[in-house]
Amino acid sequence: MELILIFFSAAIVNNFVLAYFLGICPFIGVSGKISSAFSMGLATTFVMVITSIVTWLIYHLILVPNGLEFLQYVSFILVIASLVQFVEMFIKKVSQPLYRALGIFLPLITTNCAILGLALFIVLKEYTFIQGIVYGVGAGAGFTLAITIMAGIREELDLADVPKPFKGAPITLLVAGILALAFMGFAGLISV
Amino acid sequence: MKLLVHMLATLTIIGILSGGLLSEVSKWAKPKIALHRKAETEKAIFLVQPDAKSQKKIETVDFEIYRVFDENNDPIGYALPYEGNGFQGNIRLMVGVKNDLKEIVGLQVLEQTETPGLGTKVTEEPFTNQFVKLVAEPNVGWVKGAPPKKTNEVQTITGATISSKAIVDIVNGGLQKLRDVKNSGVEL
Amino acid sequence: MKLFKKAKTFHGGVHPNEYKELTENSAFEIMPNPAQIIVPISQHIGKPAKPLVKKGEEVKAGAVIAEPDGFVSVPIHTSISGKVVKISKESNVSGAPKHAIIIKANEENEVELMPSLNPDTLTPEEIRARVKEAGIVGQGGAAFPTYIKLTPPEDKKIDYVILNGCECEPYLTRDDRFMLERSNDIIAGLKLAMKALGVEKGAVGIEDNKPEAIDVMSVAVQDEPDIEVVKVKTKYPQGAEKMLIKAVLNREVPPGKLPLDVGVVIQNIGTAVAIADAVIKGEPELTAALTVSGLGINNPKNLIVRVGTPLADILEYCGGVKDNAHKVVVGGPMMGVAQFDFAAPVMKATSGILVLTEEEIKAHEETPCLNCGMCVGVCPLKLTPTKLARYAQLDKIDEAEKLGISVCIECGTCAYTCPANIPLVQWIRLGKERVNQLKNDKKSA
Amino acid sequence: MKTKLTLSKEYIKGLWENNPVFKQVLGMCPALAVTVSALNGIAMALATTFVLVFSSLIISTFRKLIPSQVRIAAYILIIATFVTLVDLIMKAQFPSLSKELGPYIPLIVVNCLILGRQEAFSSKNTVFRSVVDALGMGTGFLIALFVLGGIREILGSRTILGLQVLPDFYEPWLIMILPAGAFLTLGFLMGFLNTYTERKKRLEREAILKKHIKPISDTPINTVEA
Amino acid sequence: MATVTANPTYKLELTSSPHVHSRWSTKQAMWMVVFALVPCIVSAILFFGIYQLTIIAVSVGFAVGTEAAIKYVRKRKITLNDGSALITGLLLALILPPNFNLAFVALGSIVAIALGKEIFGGLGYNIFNPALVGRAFLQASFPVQMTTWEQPNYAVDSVTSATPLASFKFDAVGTELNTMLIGNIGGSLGETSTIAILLGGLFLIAIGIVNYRIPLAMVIGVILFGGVFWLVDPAAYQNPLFHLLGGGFMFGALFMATDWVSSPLQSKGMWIYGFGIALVLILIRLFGGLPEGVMYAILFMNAFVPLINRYTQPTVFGGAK
Amino acid sequence: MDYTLIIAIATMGGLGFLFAGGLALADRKLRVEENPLIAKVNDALPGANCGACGKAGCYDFAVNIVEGNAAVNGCPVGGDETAQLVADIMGVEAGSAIKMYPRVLCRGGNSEAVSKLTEYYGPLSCAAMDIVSGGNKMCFDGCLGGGDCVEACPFGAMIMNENGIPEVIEELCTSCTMCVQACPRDVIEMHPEDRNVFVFCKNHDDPKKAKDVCSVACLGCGICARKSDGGVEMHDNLGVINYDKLDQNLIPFDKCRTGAIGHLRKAEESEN
Repeated sequence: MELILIFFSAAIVNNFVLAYFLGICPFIGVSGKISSAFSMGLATTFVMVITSIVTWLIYHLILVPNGLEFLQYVSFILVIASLVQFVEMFIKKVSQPLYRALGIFLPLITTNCAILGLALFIVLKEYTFIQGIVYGVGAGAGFTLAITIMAGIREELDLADVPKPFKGAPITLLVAGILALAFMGFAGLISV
Repeated sequence: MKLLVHMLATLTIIGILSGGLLSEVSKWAKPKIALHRKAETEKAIFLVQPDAKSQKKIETVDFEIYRVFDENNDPIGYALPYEGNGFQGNIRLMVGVKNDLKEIVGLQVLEQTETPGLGTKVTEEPFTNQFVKLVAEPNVGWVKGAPPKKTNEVQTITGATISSKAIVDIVNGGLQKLRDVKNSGVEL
Repeated sequence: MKLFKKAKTFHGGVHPNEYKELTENSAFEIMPNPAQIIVPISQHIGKPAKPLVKKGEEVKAGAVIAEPDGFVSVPIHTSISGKVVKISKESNVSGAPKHAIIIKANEENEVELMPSLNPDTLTPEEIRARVKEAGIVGQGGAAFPTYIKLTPPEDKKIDYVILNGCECEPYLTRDDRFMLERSNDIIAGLKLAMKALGVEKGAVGIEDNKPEAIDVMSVAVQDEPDIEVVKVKTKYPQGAEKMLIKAVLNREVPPGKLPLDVGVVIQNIGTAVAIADAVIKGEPELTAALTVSGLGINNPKNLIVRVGTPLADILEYCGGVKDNAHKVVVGGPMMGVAQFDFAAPVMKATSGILVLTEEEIKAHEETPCLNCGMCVGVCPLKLTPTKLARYAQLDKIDEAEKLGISVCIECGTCAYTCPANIPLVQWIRLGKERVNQLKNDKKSA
Repeated sequence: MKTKLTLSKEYIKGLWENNPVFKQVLGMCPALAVTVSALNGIAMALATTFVLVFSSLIISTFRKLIPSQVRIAAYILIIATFVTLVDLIMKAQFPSLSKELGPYIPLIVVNCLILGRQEAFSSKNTVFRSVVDALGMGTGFLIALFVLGGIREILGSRTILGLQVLPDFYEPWLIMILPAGAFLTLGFLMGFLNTYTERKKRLEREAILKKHIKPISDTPINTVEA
Repeated sequence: MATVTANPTYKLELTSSPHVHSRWSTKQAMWMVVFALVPCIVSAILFFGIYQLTIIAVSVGFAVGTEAAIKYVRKRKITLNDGSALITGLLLALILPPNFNLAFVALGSIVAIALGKEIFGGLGYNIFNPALVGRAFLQASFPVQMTTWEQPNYAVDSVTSATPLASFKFDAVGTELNTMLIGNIGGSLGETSTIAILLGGLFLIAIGIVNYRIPLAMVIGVILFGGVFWLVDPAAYQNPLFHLLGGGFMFGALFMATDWVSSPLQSKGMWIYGFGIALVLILIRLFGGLPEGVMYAILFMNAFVPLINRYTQPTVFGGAK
Repeated sequence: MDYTLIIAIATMGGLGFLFAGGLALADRKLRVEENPLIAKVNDALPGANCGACGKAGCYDFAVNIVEGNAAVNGCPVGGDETAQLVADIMGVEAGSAIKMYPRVLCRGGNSEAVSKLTEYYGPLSCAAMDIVSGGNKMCFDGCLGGGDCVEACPFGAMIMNENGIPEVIEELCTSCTMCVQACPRDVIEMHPEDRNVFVFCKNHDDPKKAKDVCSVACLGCGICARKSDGGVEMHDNLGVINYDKLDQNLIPFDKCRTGAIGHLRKAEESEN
């Protein structure tokens, strides 16, 4: 039950994008098309899960025992950057279609603050290993949800007479603002 | 091969330098940070126990609690940091009670993630001052929309009922825990 | 008698005001020959015919003046006797100007006929040859050469010929009159078509707003066990091929496919009459039967006119246009073409001339699409017209194609219903054109 | 082929023309998250600028020594080191501010603005130019965050930098200090700034048009011109 | 060029087919909606006093004014006569608390039109229901004022009272269902009287402007999802009927969720959309921090409409099933 | 040297070593051959992988540029510098040529072209008008004046003049040919900038008819063709210039009754 709550909390109530402002860059950049937005969401979820596993291990097995908590950021980001690059190369080699669908989004994820944010939140919230993974899946699902909704809306807006200066990033931000308003309805739904 | 060595060397050296630098800086910063933390806690303790002149952490229990003393070094009560669920996330507060655990002396909210401008009103004086000299037995109650009639009640904040109730719940929970510990005979 | 079943139909559609009462009781009237005819050399889908006559040449009514050029093409006959004035590009009821042969009438009234044939002894090849020779094209609007429809590819198994007696377009009563006046010829034409195709089964689909026609046709098929009269629901566009097949046989023609692909050939009532005339009387397609109607014309009529007669002559013959006329349309009000030049001649497949007033058009101001979904609800092909139109407007052809823009039959139900009065059909037509253009570009690249 | 800008221009371009937030849409996360008040915005921008300048300094100094295959990892490692440094210093010296900016300090690491400048500029330019560029970008970031924070603070708590500027009868719009308000403010701000640039572009075009177009009726149909 | 001798004196039209049209126009439909809102306006005045007309007037005035101003600035045709801005203003006013601060009403109205509608390109392009965007903005900005409810006016003067939903949620006090049906309760202007809402809403359904599917799906959904919890624990969770009559449900179901622009195109999509709103609503009402959630539920599902439309796209005629 | 320092150095050094080794190995084992141009473009890009271009990171953007699916100036981060660099890289492939400009080969504006008896109602886009019997003008080959080309021009280099005929502002034109593609009547053609004699008409009607539809139509009299020694050929009642054989001095411009054949009126020259 607790795991389910963690999942929904991360996915909806405390949505990374709409409540924590994490991962805004890809949220604005890659939300033009539903297909690529969804792939981006999947790739992010994938990296989030891996990250939550690896950084948890590093933090609890290497940093904490040695009193090296201050190396958190440095070690986490190194791990994330290298892992992502490695996974990208691997996918590219193994399956071109998969690379086209998913892999090309991976470099973009290195600098997705949602990933590092996730790793830090897991530390901050003192999640166990399993909880951390569930949190990662939830955050990824939330990111996918937000970016896919946004892509759907933006595809619709392609057909609309949006004032020219507001096309692109501004309208995306405004829609995100309204979405954030709508998500406020979930406030207090789960407090984890 | 040369490239490989180059790559290895670059990252390794950067890593070593980074590790070294940070470790040194951290060595300098750590005591300061600890000091700040301590000062903060102390400040909060004296805020919830305005008559106190000194405090001491109680080491006999497995949770954080402070014994506070007046100018004569007589114990006058406790300062208890306690946390629980608010409207959106954790609320951590410090509550000061008298020795008999029957009257609250003061309350400070230490950490919260309530709705800015609304739920955050629970951290402000109009609300927290209600807890000064509040009877805590059998527990703290609340009323909505009107000034409280009983001595153990506080009025919730309009529009932030849930946050207000959360504070009351956390206070009750903390006091209950204290009472339980005391009743079980542990010396506080 | 398998006639009084519940009327069959399809999904979607609309029911516009019919206005059939204007002409449904007026029998065909033969209009006198005009002083001059303009005969376009392309009255059908496919390659234009090749003119055989020169300026100044005398021709006799019924003579071939242009021969087919290529497989999908038919010969063109002159419908009156006279002298060729010139061959040039002339306005045309289809909108775009086409090359036409202009013939000035002389006194002679005799028509040159082909030898009459006995329908019972003909082989399928002979029927097809005669249909081609007579220059018959489909009367349903698209004007597809009929002999090609009667020549299905070897690998397609055809088991049904359906005569389309729906005439679902408002105003038009031409087919209705044909069924009332020439039911036996229609059945004869149907039987010829079935023979040409080697098909056993035939059907005539008639909307239930023409009870008299249903009665008359049922009598005509009394002795034909293999032909049934099917009553279908009165709803536009019941007469569209795909919709009629769905209603009569419950078969769905897949997107991009033809009725052939589900084993059906559809012929219009008028085409059946033309086949019968060509075979039995030896008469090439020289006349067009049409309904002249609308609240803007003085005397609405059902007429038989010579192919090539200018619109102006016909309107004149029907008592002229009223002062409140707002629009002149050739064809039905849902799919017809608005006219701008009344010198334009009537063609073989012309089914009606409508003079509409504002009262009938009910045009209103165009407003933005509100996503009300009405067009989606009525589209007989289950498309999303509003999206297609918007994609076409913004030149997002790929998306439009993905949503199936090419399937659209331009029936006009969406634009008819649209409360925002968006010219959906116009945009979709544009989109379809762009799709084809891009396809051709790709092919040539 | 590539004209070198003067140093002052190198600095100024980051302020407006290539403003990281408004024009390049970079560093959005901190721009949105911490701008509840103008002060927070300034603090965040200063911290970011610090990291940006120092990592630019280091990276442009050693740019020739870092092999391209590991450059991202190397850069990000250097950046992360400086961020940790900032974090530790802030925690030690400015504890209240550090509490306020909370988890967003570490996220400077993944602020695409910083990595972006390293890749786009520092790895290809001399030390001095890189530092100037970094300073420019940092200032631009500062401007953006200050404006954003200022607007949100004024409307959301009727104060600016803690000073009350709107009268008491003005009821603060709480939405401005909520996430939704951040998105809306930045969205409108970017939109209006774009309107301004669009207008400038349009005027430029109109000036060109004016130069060229004369009513066509003035020209006779077939004058022969050579 | 040959001419018809009986050629009319003025120019004939040349347009694309089809050449005839059905009777409905956007304008007519819009005015029908306005007409259908009359019972709600009447009930608002009956229960909360004639002063509420000023709220409606301010809301409508600013909505119309904002729309005109933006259209003017954007050099677009000013299309006020389609009545859409009027409707947005009316709807917004009807979902505000009685005696609401007029300055806030004006702000909400401006936001509803500017942010809710015009920024997307105006009528027809908005993703979210403009009136709800306006209200959500007000709710987020002035939460206290937005949840201060006056008692219906023939009770004691200007005494605040909670809405039935809030009383139940925070004080575990129930309200008589028949009172809720008539509307003599605390709540937003036009939301309290279920009878008045039904009168207008059913009229719109009857003349075919509102599609019955969305409201029906919402009602079924609430009965279903709400009913499950009610059966599990009738003390903690209210009777589903209470949810139907309480808060803005009926008004939302008939006037807000059915807004043409921001609801799905396909029938199947409408069902999904309706059920989605019901599910989110029940979640918020039963487990969330807020007593009421119709607005959030509708806004939330508005965001899904493009995706719903996409995935309920029917196979074209004859296509593989 | 204390314990923490050593461990810290060891940890970070170790992690750095580990991942550098891993990446180096991966680079060697997992390398995939690809178009070298992509790598070149990729190198020129900022590499921030911020996604501001709408593509999935810099590499994807590079692929898209090389494949022609993205504009060289599509990277907002790199700005003009990057755009220039990328354009140079891509330009090597594209090669250089004489500047081409679109020319509007119809002068039948509102005051020259004859209108229909009917009035067109509907969208005022040329493409949409074209499919409804060609909108309001009688001529079926000329400019419709709906401004599709003006709309299509991404650089604002086309404007509709008072007479309803589009004009090209050469200063703003980048020869992208969007206007040519937008014109449903194929009235706009790309020509090298040094050509200045054109037949400003596309009408194939016979002389009598052509005169009826437009006062500046090519009547198809053929006088220019007869005098030009092959410089002008008649195709279906319309003069078509063969630029390879064209000798301007032979063209009897003053003999053309409608002025259909003539010199280009460049906008800026009209000022004198």
